Amino acid sequence: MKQQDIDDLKQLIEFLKQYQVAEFDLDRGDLKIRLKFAQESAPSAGLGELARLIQSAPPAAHAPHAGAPAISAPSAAQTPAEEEDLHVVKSPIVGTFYASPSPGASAFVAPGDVVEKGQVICIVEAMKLMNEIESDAAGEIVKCLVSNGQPIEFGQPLFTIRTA
Amino acid sequence: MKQQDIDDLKQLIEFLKQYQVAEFDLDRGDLKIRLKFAQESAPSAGLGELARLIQSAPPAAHAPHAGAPAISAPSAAQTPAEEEDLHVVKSPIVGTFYASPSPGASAFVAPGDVVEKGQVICIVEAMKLMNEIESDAAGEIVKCLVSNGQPIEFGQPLFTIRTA
Amino acid sequence: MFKKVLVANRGEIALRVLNACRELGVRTVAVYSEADRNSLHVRFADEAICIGPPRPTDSYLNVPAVISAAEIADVEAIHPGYGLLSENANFAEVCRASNIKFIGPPPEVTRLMGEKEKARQAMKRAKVPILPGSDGVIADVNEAESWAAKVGYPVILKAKAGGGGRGMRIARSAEELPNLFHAAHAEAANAFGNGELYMEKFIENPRHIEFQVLADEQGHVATLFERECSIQRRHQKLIEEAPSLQVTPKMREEISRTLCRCLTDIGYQNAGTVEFLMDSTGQLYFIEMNTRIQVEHPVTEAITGVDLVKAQLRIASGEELSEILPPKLEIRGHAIECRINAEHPRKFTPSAGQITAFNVPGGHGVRVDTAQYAEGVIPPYYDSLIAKLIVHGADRAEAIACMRRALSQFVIRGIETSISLHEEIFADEEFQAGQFDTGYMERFLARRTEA
Amino acid sequence: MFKKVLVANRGEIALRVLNACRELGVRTVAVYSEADRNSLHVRFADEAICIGPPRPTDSYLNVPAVISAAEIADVEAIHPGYGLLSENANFAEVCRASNIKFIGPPPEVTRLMGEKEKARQAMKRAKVPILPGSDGVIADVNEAESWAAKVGYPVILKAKAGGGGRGMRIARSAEELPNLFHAAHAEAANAFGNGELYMEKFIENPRHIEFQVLADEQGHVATLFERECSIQRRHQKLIEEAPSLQVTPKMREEISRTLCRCLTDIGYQNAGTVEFLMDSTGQLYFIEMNTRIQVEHPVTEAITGVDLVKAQLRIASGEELSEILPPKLEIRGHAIECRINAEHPRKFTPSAGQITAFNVPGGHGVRVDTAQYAEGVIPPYYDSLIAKLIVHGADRAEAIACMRRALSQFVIRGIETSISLHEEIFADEEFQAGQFDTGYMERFLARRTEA
Repeated sequence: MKQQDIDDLKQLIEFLKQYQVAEFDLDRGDLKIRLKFAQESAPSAGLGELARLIQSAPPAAHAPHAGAPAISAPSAAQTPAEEEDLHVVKSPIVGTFYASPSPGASAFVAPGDVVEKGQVICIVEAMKLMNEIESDAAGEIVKCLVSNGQPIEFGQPLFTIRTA
Repeated sequence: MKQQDIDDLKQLIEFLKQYQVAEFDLDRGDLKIRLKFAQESAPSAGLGELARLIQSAPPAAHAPHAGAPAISAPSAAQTPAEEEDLHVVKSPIVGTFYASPSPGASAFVAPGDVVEKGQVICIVEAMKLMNEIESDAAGEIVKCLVSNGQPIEFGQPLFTIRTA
Repeated sequence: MFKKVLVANRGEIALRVLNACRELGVRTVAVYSEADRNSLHVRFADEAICIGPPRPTDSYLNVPAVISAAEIADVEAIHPGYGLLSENANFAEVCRASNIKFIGPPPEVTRLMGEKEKARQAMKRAKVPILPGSDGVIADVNEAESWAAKVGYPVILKAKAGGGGRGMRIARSAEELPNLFHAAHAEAANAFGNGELYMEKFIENPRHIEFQVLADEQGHVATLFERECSIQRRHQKLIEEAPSLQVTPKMREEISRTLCRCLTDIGYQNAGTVEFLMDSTGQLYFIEMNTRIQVEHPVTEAITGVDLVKAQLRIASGEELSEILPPKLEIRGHAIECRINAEHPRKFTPSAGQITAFNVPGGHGVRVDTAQYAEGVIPPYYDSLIAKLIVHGADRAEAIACMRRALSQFVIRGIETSISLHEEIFADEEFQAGQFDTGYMERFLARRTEA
Repeated sequence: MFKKVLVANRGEIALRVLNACRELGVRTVAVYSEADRNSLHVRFADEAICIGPPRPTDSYLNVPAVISAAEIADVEAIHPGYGLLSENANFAEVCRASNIKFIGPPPEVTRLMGEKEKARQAMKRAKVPILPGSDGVIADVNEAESWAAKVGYPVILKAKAGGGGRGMRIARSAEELPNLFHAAHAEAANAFGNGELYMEKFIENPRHIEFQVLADEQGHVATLFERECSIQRRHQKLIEEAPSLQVTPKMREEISRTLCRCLTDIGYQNAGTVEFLMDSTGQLYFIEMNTRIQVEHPVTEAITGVDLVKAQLRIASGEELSEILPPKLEIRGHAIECRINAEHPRKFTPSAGQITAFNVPGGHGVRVDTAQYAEGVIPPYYDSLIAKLIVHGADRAEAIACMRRALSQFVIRGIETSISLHEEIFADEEFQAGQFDTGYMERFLARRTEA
């Protein structure tokens, strides 16, 4: 990309911004542009604030009591590491997360490990049952997002995987 | 992208903006454009509907009982004939409108009459007192907006006057 | 009292239970499906745990998910609300096995009351008047004829395995009984793979009367008088009131005494409702018992001043009724509840979507139970009840006047609601005069269609 | 009953009165200033008439405008609410001259009670305990000294023409009296052009106790027990409750009997409130009578079940108390009211503006009186009260628990409100224990500043 192109592009974007364009696609065969501005949170009017208050204050955030399990209320938007376009393995059930098959044993997987789709990557205990959780994608484990023995919700992100 | 293209694009966007276009798609084979403007405050979504309901249903509108005086709830926006840029004389008090100084007498003014600022143009009776209402502008009476004996509110439009 | 309770429900009843916990100083844990993430029961709980996707079977009815949530949040007890898991004896058993107190009767009692014929027999033994009928299944037409002669026409044949009107026939005379018996048998066999029938006396347009009971875990039972819920459409209650104009003080006292004796014998615990039909002569017949808090409990709260959900929590934590109830229970005034549903007021089709304006009526005599708010969303997965509007007046006339005023100020936009239907009913002279039975709504809707 | 009534007020009390009319089948006429065009009292009235620009003197206090509106709408009666024209005897006289029933006492009684010294003497004659003090104006220092000796120190000197603390001095001993007398005299003369002073016994941090009365136009008077309103900031009540923990059944009965006799003699009519101070020994002293409905009337409604505004309308239309009140008035439970003001919870500066989110608490025991709604606007012209949150429990502890729950669910965004201040007060142990007097708020705020 030439400097000129970049400058032109900058100019275009500034212009789009100025005119409050939210999304812009251009396809001219040799040139494709797709652009979406970030939503400016809480627009001027402040309408619907209750709904947003609720969204922005997930229950756990206003109930951080000592002794209570630190249950987070994850939402799609909060899913970590999406900017890297990583795959996120989410918990299919509510329960307690265990990284290894038994106390003292080594973890099923660790960052850097390459896993197959269907490979057991952790255990979620629910009602005294040890449920083996399988990876729903193949790739490299980037990060484990929860810690051993932590209570987890339905849909809570457990691992990020670089699929490639 | 040539400067000319950018300028054309800008012109297009300005035009779309001016005409309050929200979304725009163009597909001409070699050129595809897709564009979506950011929602401006108080969007269509129907927020704040209660407030609008109230505004759009002035009390008199939902209480048209027989025998009740047809009291309208005028608002600035509803003031009649503003499109002609006429001056509106509004009632400075609550009471009963009389077009003439006494029953049977002729009206103070009629459409077509030219009035001076300060000239008595009607009477509003309040608490048995006959209050002479003076025109607050000079010009030609275009229309009398209320009828003889009609109860009127504070601020209710009485006459339109073509000034100039 | 418990330190921490999980509320295994959603919507207005979840918030109702949370409020009671809150006022008793109990920490609360809400569970929610992905569709309810922004619900007030989630917002107003101390902790909240997502237990599954929107479909009830995957979340609110998912026993392992609810129990797991209770375990990881380390609660002492679970309040099931109404509907969902509230009358699921298996769930109560799993709670017991998991060392979690289920706030309701023991599973054995729930199971007994869930089996209609057993419940009838238990009530019959205690001299609670039950609907006359066959003792269980009828072998053949001859037996049907002799039962019908004993019970008296009209009678209704019902499928033992049945529900939803299939395998059901009303016989008004001995002549038509044999054909109807065969038809019902065939239909039941076809629908349920089981053609067995039983018979009950059929009551034309009965009134629906129910008694609220509370029982502690030390063997004491009290009734908190009756409610009348005759304004129903397709067996869905729309309007409930307390007391019933039809129940005399003498009847009230007699039924109450009998119920207390019976429920003590059964070993009933916590809150429950005993449902009766009333025929046109004012005779009451037991039909079934609901072993949970009811949707319409607030009308009883209004006339007695007793917080029934707090009472449930206190009973479950071991308190005795004598500590919970005032020394002398009395009826004060008259209370009526309207169920505000998210449905079309004429077509009765459910109306999910986003609320765009929400103004709740207030003032003297008005109570609103709702988990909705301006810009809340009604998901399509659950029942259509979105608010309960309850009024309390010195007498029924005052309560009706108050309800009409409150309905006119209840503004909900963005979705269809039953508010205007309620306004029409409350403007109806028959309703105002208390001249109704469970056939009222059918007649009312027919009249409205004509008009 | 009247066919049509005009409500000469705005905000929550206008809506409160409209509701009562509505429930009695009375047509309603609202009046409003240009600032209140979108108010709920306008929306929910049968008719509404704009009577002037925003400033109260030009609209709600503009007698000719209100009377004209009543005449063109052809109403039979005017309900003045509280504040504004409610205790304006001239307005009541103009109503009478215009053949419009003023819903309140006759102007003569309002005028009598408006003149403090006359009211004191009327009460004194009827053996209502009044605050000891000089019989009217004090001539000089010598007379002041002899009054003070009689009344007992501490005493308070007040300007006859005064108000707002000017010309006011508290003397705690005979030594300091002469200097304070001269200072107060000079200050009053300077401020009001009239240096005349009178003296009252000064009570350190009294409790504020008031009795609700109803009187019909046939000469019957009833009291509906007391309210305690000691939680005040700068003489503005913040929290009111009923009954008072400090009033024994015996005191209640004695004061009630005395008040009934006194008000019968005076010829009192309609609703009224007799205000007392209570010293630390539990002795009550009459201070003044308010000849209108009070802001805090709902707590009395909660514990008695009597709708006081309906009672006002029924009395004014000629009904007797025996038709209006239940045969036996009883106190049931405990009720508390919080005034939710549009003001900063720490700085107490008024906060006008647009509401952006509004969630009203509901459920068992909760009543909200408000004319606000999501996206409503608080204009800067009027008082800051935007909602009253009233709870009713079996006892004071239950009421407090319910209030704390309800406050936590009362969401108002876009403006500042006193909700968080109330939450802090209800969390305070002294408040919870009922250990307070009119000095409570000052101490509470000082403690808070330290913390």
